[in-house]
Amino acid sequence: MNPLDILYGAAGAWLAAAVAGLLAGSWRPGLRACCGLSALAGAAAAAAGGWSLVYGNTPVVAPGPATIVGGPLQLQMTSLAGVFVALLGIVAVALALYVPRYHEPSRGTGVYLAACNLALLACLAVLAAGGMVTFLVAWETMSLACYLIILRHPRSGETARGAFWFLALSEIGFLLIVAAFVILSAKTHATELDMMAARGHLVPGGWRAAAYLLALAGFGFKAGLVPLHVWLPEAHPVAPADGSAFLSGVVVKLGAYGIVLFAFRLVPVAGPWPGLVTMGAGAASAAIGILYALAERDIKRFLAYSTIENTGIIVTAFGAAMVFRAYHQLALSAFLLIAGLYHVANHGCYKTLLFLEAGVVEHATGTRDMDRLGGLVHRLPRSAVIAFVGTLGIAALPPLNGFVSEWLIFQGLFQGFRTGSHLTAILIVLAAATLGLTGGLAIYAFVRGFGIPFLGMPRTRQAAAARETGQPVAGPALLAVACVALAVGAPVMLAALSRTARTVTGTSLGPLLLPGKLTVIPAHADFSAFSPTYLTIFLVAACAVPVLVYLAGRPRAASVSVPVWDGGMVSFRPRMQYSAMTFSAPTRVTFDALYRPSVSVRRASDDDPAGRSGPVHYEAQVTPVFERYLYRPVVRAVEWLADVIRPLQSGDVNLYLLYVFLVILLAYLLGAV
Amino acid sequence: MPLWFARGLRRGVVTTRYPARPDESAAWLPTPPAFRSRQLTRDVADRMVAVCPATALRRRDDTLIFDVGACTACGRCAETAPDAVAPSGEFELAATARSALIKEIPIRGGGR
Amino acid sequence: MNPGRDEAEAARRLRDTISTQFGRSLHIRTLDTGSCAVCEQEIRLLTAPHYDLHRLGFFFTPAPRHADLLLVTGPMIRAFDVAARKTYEAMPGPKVVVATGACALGGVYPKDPFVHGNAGEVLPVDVWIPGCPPSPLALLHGLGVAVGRLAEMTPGLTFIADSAAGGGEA
Amino acid sequence: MIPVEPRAAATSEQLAERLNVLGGLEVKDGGATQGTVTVRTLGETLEAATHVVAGAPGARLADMFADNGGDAPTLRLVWALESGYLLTETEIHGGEYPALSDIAPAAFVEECEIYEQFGIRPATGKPLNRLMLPPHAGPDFPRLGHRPAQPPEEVHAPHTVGGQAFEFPFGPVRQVGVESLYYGLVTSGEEIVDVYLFTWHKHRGLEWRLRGTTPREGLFFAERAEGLSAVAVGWAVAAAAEAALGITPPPAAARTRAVALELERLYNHAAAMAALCQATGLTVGQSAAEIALERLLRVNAAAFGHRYLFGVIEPGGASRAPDAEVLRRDLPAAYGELRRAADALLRTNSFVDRLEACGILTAEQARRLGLVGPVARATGMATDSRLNAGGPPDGSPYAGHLVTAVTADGGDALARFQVMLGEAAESVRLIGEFLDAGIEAKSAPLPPGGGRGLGWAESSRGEVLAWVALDQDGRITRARLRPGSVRNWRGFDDACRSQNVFTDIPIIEASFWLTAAGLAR
Repeated sequence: MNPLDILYGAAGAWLAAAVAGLLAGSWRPGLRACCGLSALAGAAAAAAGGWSLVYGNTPVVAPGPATIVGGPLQLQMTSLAGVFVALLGIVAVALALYVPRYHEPSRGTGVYLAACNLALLACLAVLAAGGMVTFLVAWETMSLACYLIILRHPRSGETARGAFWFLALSEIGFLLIVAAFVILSAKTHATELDMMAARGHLVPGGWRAAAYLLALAGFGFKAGLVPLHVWLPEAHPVAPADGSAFLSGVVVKLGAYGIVLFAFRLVPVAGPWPGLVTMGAGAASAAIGILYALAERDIKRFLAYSTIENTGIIVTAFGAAMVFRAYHQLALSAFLLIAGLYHVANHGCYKTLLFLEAGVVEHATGTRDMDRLGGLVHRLPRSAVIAFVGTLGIAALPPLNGFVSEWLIFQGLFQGFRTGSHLTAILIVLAAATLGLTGGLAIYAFVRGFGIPFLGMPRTRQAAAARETGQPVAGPALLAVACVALAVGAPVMLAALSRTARTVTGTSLGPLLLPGKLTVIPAHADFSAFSPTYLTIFLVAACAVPVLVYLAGRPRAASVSVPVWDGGMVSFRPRMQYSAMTFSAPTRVTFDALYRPSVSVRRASDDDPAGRSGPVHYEAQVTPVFERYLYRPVVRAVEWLADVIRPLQSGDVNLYLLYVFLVILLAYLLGAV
Repeated sequence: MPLWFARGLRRGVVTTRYPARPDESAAWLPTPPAFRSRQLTRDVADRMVAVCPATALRRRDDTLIFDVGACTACGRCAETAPDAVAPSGEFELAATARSALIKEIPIRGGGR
Repeated sequence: MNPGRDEAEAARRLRDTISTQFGRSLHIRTLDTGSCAVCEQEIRLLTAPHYDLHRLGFFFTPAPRHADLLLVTGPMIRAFDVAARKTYEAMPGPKVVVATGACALGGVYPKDPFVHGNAGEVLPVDVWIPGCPPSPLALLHGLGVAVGRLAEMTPGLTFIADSAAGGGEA
Repeated sequence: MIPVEPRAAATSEQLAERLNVLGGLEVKDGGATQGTVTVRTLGETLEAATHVVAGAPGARLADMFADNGGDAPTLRLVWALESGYLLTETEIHGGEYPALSDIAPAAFVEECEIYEQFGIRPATGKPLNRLMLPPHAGPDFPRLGHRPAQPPEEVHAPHTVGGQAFEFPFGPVRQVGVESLYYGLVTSGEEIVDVYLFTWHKHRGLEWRLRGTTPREGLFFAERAEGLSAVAVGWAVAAAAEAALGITPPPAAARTRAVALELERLYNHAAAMAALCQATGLTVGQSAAEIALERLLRVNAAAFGHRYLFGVIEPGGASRAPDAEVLRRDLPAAYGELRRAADALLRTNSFVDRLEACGILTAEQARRLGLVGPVARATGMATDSRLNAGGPPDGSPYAGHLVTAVTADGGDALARFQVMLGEAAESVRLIGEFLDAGIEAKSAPLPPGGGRGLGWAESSRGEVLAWVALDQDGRITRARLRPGSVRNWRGFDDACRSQNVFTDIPIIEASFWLTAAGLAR
C-alpha cells in the first residue's frame, strides 16, 4: 500500500465526478453529487500527498496497456510532488464546498463542473507522472481544461480575449517544455524520469544548460515570471471565482513544480549561474508584480498580480537553493528548498481563499471595482473575517503562515556570505533586498486590498445593498483554518518537508532544522532560531493582556459615544474617503518611471477661468508596459510574417505541382549524398 | 545661514511676569469707563445710551445699567459726556457669572 | 439668565473638580463662531514670547477630543451652531467653556436672523471675558479664573468713579 | 463695435464721452472727490459699454454690486482706470443681465453674490457658486433685495468629485487660533487637484445690518467687518460718506488717518511673517516675528489708545491723534526688530527654499481674477489705490508724498513675502513724513442731506472699496463693503491648484494673509 494506490482512488473519483457533471447538466442534485465526489477525491489526494511527503518516492508503475496515450503511461508518486498534491487536494475540497452555493444551476454548469474535475485530474496526472510522455500529455490536458474553465461566462469579448491569452501563452510554454524534455530524453535514451535522473551524467554541459533554460522559460509562462506573466491579469478577472482560485492556487504552482523538477531532480546543472538566473527572474517578478498590483482597481486583477509576486518569491527561494548547492552548501540549499515548498503550500491556501472571497464580494455587490465598494465589513461580516485572515496571511504579518515562510526564505537569503564568492553573496543580498521591498509593498497593497472594499462607508448603492445570506462560507473557512494550522503547525510541516528535501538533495536536515521540538534553525545554528508556534501563542497572549487590563480598570462613569470629529462639517459623504487609486498615489509618484501614468483632469474652471468651483474629474491611467512594448511588437511581427507567407498558398494548381517536383528533387539529392 | 539658536538666546527674555506681578504694558490698554454718578443726569445718561453702539448702556429711571461684558471700550460715551466718564483702568474683568458683569450706576446728578 | 443660587453652585462645583483634576496643566481648543479675526490674533499672541501661556501650564490642542477648555469667540452665527454643538459634544467631560470678546458676550451684534448674538445661546458658558479685543493679559487672567487659580475681580468692582481717584475701586 | 483707439491713460472723462457715442447715456459727476465719474447706461447698451471700458488700457474691474434703488435693481460696476474710478449704473429689468464675466472674468464671484442677494442672473445661465447662503437657508433668510426666482439647487454648480480623486474635508473648525473656514481639498492622493471654499459659516450680513444706520454708527460695524483691516475699511466707508455729502476731511486729520493706515499695514505684515514661519516650522523665527508684532501693537496702543486702531477713523476726519514724540521714539525700535528678523529669514536657506515656487500665481491669472494688494503686486502688477486712483485727489494725504508700489515677479510665496517687507519699509518712511507734516485729531462736521459716494483705501491685503447711498436725513440706505480679502481668496484657489502638496496649503494661506471674516462680511 503506497501513496500511489490512494491516488488511483482520487483519480477515479474525479473521473466519476466529471462524468456525473456531464450527465447532470443543470439538475441540482446531480451537481451536488458531482461536487461531493470531487470533495472525496480532494480528500484522498490530500491524504496521499501528505503521506508521500514522508514515504519517499514510490517505484514507477505502468498500469494498463502501454499505448493508451501514445506512449507508456508511467505513474510515480514522488515526495517532491507531495506538497503540490496535498495542496491540490485541499483546494479541490474547498472548491467543492464553494461551488454549489456560488453557481446558479444553468445550462452550462454541468459541462463546466466536468471541465473543472477534468482539470483537477490532469493536474494530479502531471504531479504523479513518472514518464515524460505522461507528463506532457497531462500538462496539455490541464491547459485545455483550464481554457474551458475560463470560458465559463462567454458573455463578453473580454472573456474570449482573456482565455485566448491563457491558451496562447500556455501553448508557447508547452513547446519549450517539450523541447527541454526531448533534449534530455535524446541524450539519456530514456523516457522515465527516474531513469533520466540516473543517467544525468550522459548529458553534456551545454545541452544540460539549454534544457534547463528551456524548462525555466516554458514553466515560467505557466508560473507567471515577469515577462511571461501577461495572461494572469487577463484571464483571472474573466474566469468565475472558483476557476480563478483554481488557476492561481494550483495551476500556477505546477509551473513552480516544473522548475523545481528540472532544477533538482532531472538536470542539476553545475555552476551557480542557472541558480542566479532563476533567482533574478524570481526577484524581478516579485517586485514588478506587487508594483502593478498597487495600480489595480479590479480586485481580481489585483490578486492576479499578487500571485505573480508570490510566485516570484517561490522561484527566488528555489534559485537561491540552486546557488547554494552549486557552492556545496547543501544544508542551506535543502533549507531554502523546504522554505520554497512551504511557501507554495501557504500561498496556495490564502490566495485561493482571497479569490473565493473576491467571488463572494462580486456575487453580493455585482462589481469588482474597489472604488465602487466600501463598508462591506458591516454587510458581509463572516466573509470579512475570513478575508482578513487571508489578508494577514498574504501580507506576511506575524502570527500567520505567510510570515513564517517569508521569514524562513529571508533567513536563507541572508546567509549568502557562506557561498564564499563575493559577487554571488552580493547578488543574493540584492535578491533579499528586492524581496524586502516587495514585502513592504505587499503589506501596503493588502491594507489597500482589504481596507478599501471592506472598511469605511459604502461608495455606491450596490455596495450598500450587499447581503450575507446565501453567500458561500464553508470553502473559504476551511482554507482559513488551513492557513492558521499551517502557521501553528509549521514545525510539523517543516519536518515532513525535510524528508522530501532528503530525497532530492540527499542531505537529511531533520535534526539540524528542528533541534527543539518547536524551534526552527535555518541550517546553521549560529545564525538564528525561531519558533512559529510559540510566536503565535505569545502574540495571542500579548493581545489578551491589554484587553484584560481594560476590562479590570474600566472607568465606572457612563461613557458617551459621540460621532468621529470631522471639523464641525455638516456630514461626511462617501466621496470624502480614500479611494483605491488615491491610496496608492505615493507609489504611483515614486515609481512613475515604471508606471508612466497618463493623467487627465477636468475642472469646472477650465472652460471659464474665473475662479468658478464645481465638478472635478481626475483620471490616472497606468500604461501596460509589457503588453505594449514586448507582446505587441511580437504579435505584429508574426502577422507581418503571415502576410509574407500567404502568397505561397495562393491556390494555383501549377504552383502546387512545382512544389511536389521540388520536394522530390530535394529528396533525391539528399538520398544521393 | 543665521544661527537661529544663538539669535534667540541673544534676544533675551521678554516674557511678562503676569499674573505673578503686574505688567506695565497694561497701562496703554483701552478699559471700560467708570461713571461719576454725581455728574450724571438723566439727559446725560440718555445721550450716552443713544451714542453707545454696543448697547452696553441702558437707563432704568434713576439707575444707569452698565453691561461691562458688552462694552467694547470705544470711548464714545466719554466723548459725549467727558466730565461724567473716566477710564476705569480695569482690564482683568473675567467673570464666572454673566450677572457679575452687569453694574448699576445710581444717577445722583440732581435729576436735571 | 437668572443669576440663581443653583447656577453659581454648579459653577463652583465644576471649578473644584477642574482644579483638582487638571492641577497644573490644561488643554485649550479655540472656536471661532464668526469673529472679526482680531480675537483670533490675540489668542495666537498667547503663544508669543511676550505672554507664553505654556509657562502657566496651558496648552493649545487642535482636537476637541483632547481639550478640557473651549475658548469661544464671535457672536455665534446661526449657520454655525451645528458645528459649535459638535465641537462642544466632541470634548470629554469635565469641560469648561470660556466665551471671550464683546461679540461672544452679546455686545456688538444684537440677536437677529444672522447671529444668535451671544455665545451663551448655544453653549453653556462658564467664564466670560469682556473686551474688544480682550488683550492677551485679560485672556491669561480669564484662563486663570477658569481653573480657579486667579481671583475673580469683577464682583468687587462698581465702575463708579465718584472719589477723586477716578478708579473703579470697591 | 466702437473702435477704441489705443491712447495713453484714457482719463475717465474721455471714456465717458466715448460712452456717450453709444447713446442713451447720462454722465453724472460723482460727488466732490474728483477721482470718480459716474455714467448711467441703459440695459441694452450695458454690454457694449462694458466692452468699451474693458478695452481701455490699464482698466480693471474693481467691483460690481447691485442695489434695490428704483423699482428694478440697478447694477453698478466700479472700474479702476489710471485716471481714477469709473462707476457705471444700469437699471436691470426682467431679472436677467448680459453675462459680464465673459468680458471681465473678475466679475464672476460678484455675479454669484448678486444672484444670492437680488435674484437677478447673468443671461448665459452658466452655473454659479454658493457664497453667503447657508445650505439650509429658507426663503425667509434675510437678503438685501428680493428672493431669487429660481431655487438655488438648480443654479449652483454641484461640488461633485469624479474619477479617482477624493475630497479631503478640512474645516470649518481648523487649527487653533485660525478662523473658521471650510476647504474642500480635491486631491489625487499626492497633489491637490482642486480647492473650493465655503464661507457661509462667518457671514454676519454686515451690508444688511448697515441699512438705516448713520455713517458714524455704521462705521462701528464696518470696522468689525474685517477687524485686522479696521482702519482701511473704516477709512473707505468714511471717504464714501464724505464723497456722498461732498465734504473733504481737513488735511491734518487726513494725515492722521494715513499714519493709522500705515501702522495697520506694519503690524499686519509682521503677523504675516510670523504665520509664514509657523507654517514652515521655523519656531525661533516665529518667536522673533511675534516679538516684533507685539512691540508694534504696543506702539499702536501707546499712539492711538487701541492695539488694533479701532475707533480712530470717524466720518469727516479722525477721532484721535497720536503723540508725535511717542511715535518717533517707539516705532523705529519696533520696526528695527521686524527688519532684523526679516533679514535673518531671507538668509535662512531652508525658509527661502520652502517658499520658492510654492503657490505660484501668474500675472495673467492675477489680472483675469482682478486680484489686488501684495498678492497682485507679487505677480508684477503695479496696482496701488494710494497711487493711481485718478491721481491723489486733494483730500488724499498721499498727495505730496512719494508712494511707490513695491512689486516683485514670480508670484510665489517668496515674492509675496518680499513685497510685504518692502511695503513695511515704505510705511515707516511715510509715517515719518506724515509726522513731520503735522497731524491732529479734527473732523469736519457732516452736512445734512443725502447722496451717493465711492470711497477707497489701500489696506494691507489690498484695495478696499466702499460705496454708500445716504437718504435725506443722512441714514445709509445701501452700503457696499468690499475688503481686499473678497478679491484675493479667488487667487488662493488658483495658487493651491498649481500642483502643490498638502503641506503647502498653510504656507500659501500665510503668504496671502487674508481673513475669512473679510470674505464673508
